[in-house]
Amino acid sequence: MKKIMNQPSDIVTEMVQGLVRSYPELLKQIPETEAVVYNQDLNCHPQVGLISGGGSGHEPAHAGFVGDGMLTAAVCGQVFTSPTPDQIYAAIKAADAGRGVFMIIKNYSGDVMNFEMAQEMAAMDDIEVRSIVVDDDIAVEDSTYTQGKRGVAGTILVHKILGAYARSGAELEAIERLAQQIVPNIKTIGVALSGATVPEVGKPGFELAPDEVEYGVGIHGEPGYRREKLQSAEQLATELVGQLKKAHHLTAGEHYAVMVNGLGATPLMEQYVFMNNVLDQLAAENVVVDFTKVGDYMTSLDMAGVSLTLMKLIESNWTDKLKEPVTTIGW
Amino acid sequence: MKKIMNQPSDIVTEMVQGLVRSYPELLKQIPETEAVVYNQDLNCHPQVGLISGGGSGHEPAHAGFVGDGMLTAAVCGQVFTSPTPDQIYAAIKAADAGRGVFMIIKNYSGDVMNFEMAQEMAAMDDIEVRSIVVDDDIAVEDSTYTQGKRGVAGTILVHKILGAYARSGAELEAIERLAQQIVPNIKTIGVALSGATVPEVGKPGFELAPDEVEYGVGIHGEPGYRREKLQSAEQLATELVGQLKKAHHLTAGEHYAVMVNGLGATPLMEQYVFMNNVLDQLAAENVVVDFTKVGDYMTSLDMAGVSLTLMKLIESNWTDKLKEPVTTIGW
Amino acid sequence: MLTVENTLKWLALFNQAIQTNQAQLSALDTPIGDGDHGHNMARGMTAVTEVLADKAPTDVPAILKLTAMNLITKVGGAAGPLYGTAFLEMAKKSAETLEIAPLLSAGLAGVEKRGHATVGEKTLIDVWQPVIAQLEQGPLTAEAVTTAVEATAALRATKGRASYLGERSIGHVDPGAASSGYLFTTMLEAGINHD
Amino acid sequence: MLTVENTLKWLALFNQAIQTNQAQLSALDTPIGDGDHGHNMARGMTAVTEVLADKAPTDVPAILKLTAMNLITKVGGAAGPLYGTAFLEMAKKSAETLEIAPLLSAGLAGVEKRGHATVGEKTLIDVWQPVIAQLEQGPLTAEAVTTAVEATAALRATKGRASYLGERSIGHVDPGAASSGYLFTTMLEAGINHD
Ligand SMILES: Nc1ncnc2c1ncn2[C@@H]1O[C@H](COP(=O)(O)OP(=O)(O)O)[C@@H](O)[C@H]1O
Ligand SMILES: Nc1ncnc2c1ncn2[C@@H]1O[C@H](COP(=O)(O)OP(=O)(O)O)[C@@H](O)[C@H]1O
Ligand SMILES: [Mg+2]
Ligand SMILES: [Mg+2]
Ligand SMILES: [Mg+2]
Ligand SMILES: [Mg+2]
Repeated sequence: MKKIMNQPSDIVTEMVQGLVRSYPELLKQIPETEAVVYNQDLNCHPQVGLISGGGSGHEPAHAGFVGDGMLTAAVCGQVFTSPTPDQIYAAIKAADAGRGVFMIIKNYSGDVMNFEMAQEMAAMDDIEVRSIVVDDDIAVEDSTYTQGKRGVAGTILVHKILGAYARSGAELEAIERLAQQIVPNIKTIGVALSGATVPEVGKPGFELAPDEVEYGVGIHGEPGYRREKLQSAEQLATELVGQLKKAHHLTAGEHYAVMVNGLGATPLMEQYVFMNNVLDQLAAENVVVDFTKVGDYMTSLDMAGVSLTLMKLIESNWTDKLKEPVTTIGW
Repeated sequence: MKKIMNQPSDIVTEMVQGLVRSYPELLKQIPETEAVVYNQDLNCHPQVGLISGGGSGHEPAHAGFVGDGMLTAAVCGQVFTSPTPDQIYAAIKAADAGRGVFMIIKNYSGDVMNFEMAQEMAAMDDIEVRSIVVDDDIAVEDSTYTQGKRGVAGTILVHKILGAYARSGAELEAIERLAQQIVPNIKTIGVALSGATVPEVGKPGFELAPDEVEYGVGIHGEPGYRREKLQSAEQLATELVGQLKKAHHLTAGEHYAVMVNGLGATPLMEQYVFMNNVLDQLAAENVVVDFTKVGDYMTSLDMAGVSLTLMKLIESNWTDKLKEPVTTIGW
Repeated sequence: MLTVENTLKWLALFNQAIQTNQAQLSALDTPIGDGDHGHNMARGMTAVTEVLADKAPTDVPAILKLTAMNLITKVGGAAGPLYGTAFLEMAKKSAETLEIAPLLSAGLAGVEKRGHATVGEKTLIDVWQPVIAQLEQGPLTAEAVTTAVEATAALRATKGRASYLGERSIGHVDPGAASSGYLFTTMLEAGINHD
Repeated sequence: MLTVENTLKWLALFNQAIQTNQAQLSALDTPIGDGDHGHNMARGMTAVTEVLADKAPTDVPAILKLTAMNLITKVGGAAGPLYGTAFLEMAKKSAETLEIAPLLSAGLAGVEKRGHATVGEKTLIDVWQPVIAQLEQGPLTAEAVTTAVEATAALRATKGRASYLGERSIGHVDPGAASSGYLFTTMLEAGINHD
């Protein structure tokens, strides 16, 4: 394992310190937690507080999306481990400006349970808390017995759209309704070229042969649905676009937002090349692409690979909200 | 070599296409080139055109810094190869709004010669062109026979400050004078954890043992000044801050901007941890840090590692200009 | 029957077992999860051990509550809320009874409610449930615990991160089942059993 | 003395040599530079070869100018401006004379001006200069070319990317010197020599 770090067990603490010290105008650490909150007087323009979080190792998610027009606070758990309820509770309190708090949770049972416990704690303080569970990863379709699909890079689009609505004054109920409308329209699928190494573990969560890729790997290295030889960017795009087409029942004339997300160790050059192939294939389907974004948003430590998110834009408002300028580190 | 690409020889062409298709509101490709220009009517608010460029493989540099408040145009050469004069000339013409064009060149003999030839071509069109050669990399101090030091991540700070001045209406001469003032105050040094693989070459430019780092490696994999065992982030910071302290004759009370730049394959988590150590050491020197930035700005394909840039802020104006909001992909 | 002494002994032995088997528990979590279960439990039990030494609680409900709070605030992941809720429900129940079977039964009910899971979904429930069933009828044996742990290998995961592997989880012991295995074998070592 | 025939033959042979030795030239550029010299030259000479076939120029200045323009616009890096300028200056000079020594001499002057370099700095100049000196006095031999190329190994790089290696460049042949070696050996193969 070759990482720039000190003690592996201190990595999250030091990361959060480095982050808030680098962006003091944007972020402040909530005392005695590894959660950060927008460093502004939130009571000046009180809005519904938006919080998110999860295990660390997905930077810039989620702390990098705290700021004007996106999240109010974010909670950084241990690497790939959901944060604890006390930390989430602290973020809820810090984000509350009297208009309630909305939690954006990625669908992992740990996250769901810890955020739920924090919500129970907040209820005792009479802070109204609602939430949405994002489950955009179509990679692994489970039977009806499962808790469903994973939450991955599409979560960032949820931050963006809800953030824009919250900034413009939307009430907690309206944000909840909107969240329920947008999440089913966001679908993501990824391909990994290498595994990620958790600092405390010291070796990659899985290994791929030098010429092998795995489709559908989760952002914590959870197994995907198929391994095969690495082919061209065009063929990777064919596979991922093909899966998303099916999942969206994609039809000519529909409007989409497209996000290519680097998983951590894949250079932007490759991401742009991949996006070029994706846009070719979407053009061939005669869908209208209204919004595009390429870069590292929801990473998986040092994993190489990309994910592709297609969001069906049913309301033209959603496009406007995606395009609104924000002040954050990572958007 | 495991890369998301199609034909290695097409990678720059496809990258530029993917880029402009992803950000049509910001960028447009200059016909028949691999150069991009800010996609606005430049004659609406005519300003001095700022252009930069160089070999590709350093994304988001330089095309990612084209936009309001930074560059007007950028030229993308082949991977690690300076672009040709005709392409640079096309960028000069596209960036000119009648007030002249200023070129920000990284100090590599190929870049210097190609930009110079482009300037000669532009002179025949009566476009006034001035330039600065950025040589911020203190890693390899050569004898007086050399052409000096390399230009690396500090170039981005030059884009930012000159971009802010150009936007606010500064004349070509003023920008040239300012460039000459700021560049000597910008110093950078890096450490690599792995080599970069040029797509057409197919194997890393250099190899390091699994526990080895090399200090002072160039952004094209040029040899650095020392190899040793990877130690802690704190010790890496001690080495790099130590070298920069010497080069700056750093003194208590001075003001600095600090940029930690990922070289391509190093996750943000590690960059924040490293920045935390850097800020500790600068605090111990009693210097004032007015501006901080962490992320991938001047990468070297899939190289792992970071560079550290310290800019001595002699004028408080420079800090303001660094902090001014811009609309670009990469800042 | 829980006493201050045997409860503290139990938690001390459980801590030892977790620390000793930390790497193995994370290794079990690697093929079917995200490889952190051992680290998560170790972080939590280190905190529990410290706080019990520090606060020196003098009654069983206090011990269980401190344990619960520290598991909840230190473990994270899925295991934190689940073990935390289990101990919290046991703490509440211990105001009524100190008999082990009803206590564990209250804990299990909390786990099921928190995780919306039930028997057969390849989770720690698949150890808690047979252990409690046996304790309700008579003494529990270490063999029975081990059997329950190993029986999870045959199950298909449908809950938690492991569920994302589906069919491919079959053949691997569930990490949460394994850590619960240590919970119950150390309980026996501490002399706690059917009363 | 350059003619349309021998100039075209020269450039065709040079192209072949570059394509054949592309990997070797990039390999020479790896320890002391950025590993692209072979690719750069190959891209340029492919374009030159195509345009010469396409445009079929009928006089030496036109051939040299087309070559120059395509090297300038296709090679990039340091080699593009240097080889491009060399051929551009040769094209200009070819209006006056078609003798090889003064043509190459004009090319070298262009290289020196463009790159601000001189003999002894471990660049292609260290091949051009002795080659021209010999041609001015009498026939050039392939051995003399090879000797000049190999002599660059002993030099310390101070110009171009290679310069950043300083002392460590000693012992490696300069890639630009090596490609210039092919330029002059193919010139001899094309029958161009001291007149
Ligand atoms: N919904 C659930 N109900 C009951 N137990 C669960 C549930 N989800 C996960 N588990 C248990 O938690 C264990 C995983 O814990 P851990 O690895 O610490 O958390 P995470 O899955 O968040 O990484 C699983 O092996 C399983 O026994
Ligand atoms: N300033 C210079 N003057 C003369 N020759 C130079 C100069 N800089 C570089 N060279 C030559 O160019 C060669 C490198 O060319 P190439 O690798 O194609 O470009 P780059 O160095 O930009 O990657 C060197 O081997 C050297 O012979
Ligand atoms: Mg986990
Ligand atoms: Mg080069
Ligand atoms: Mg786990
Ligand atoms: Mg080179």
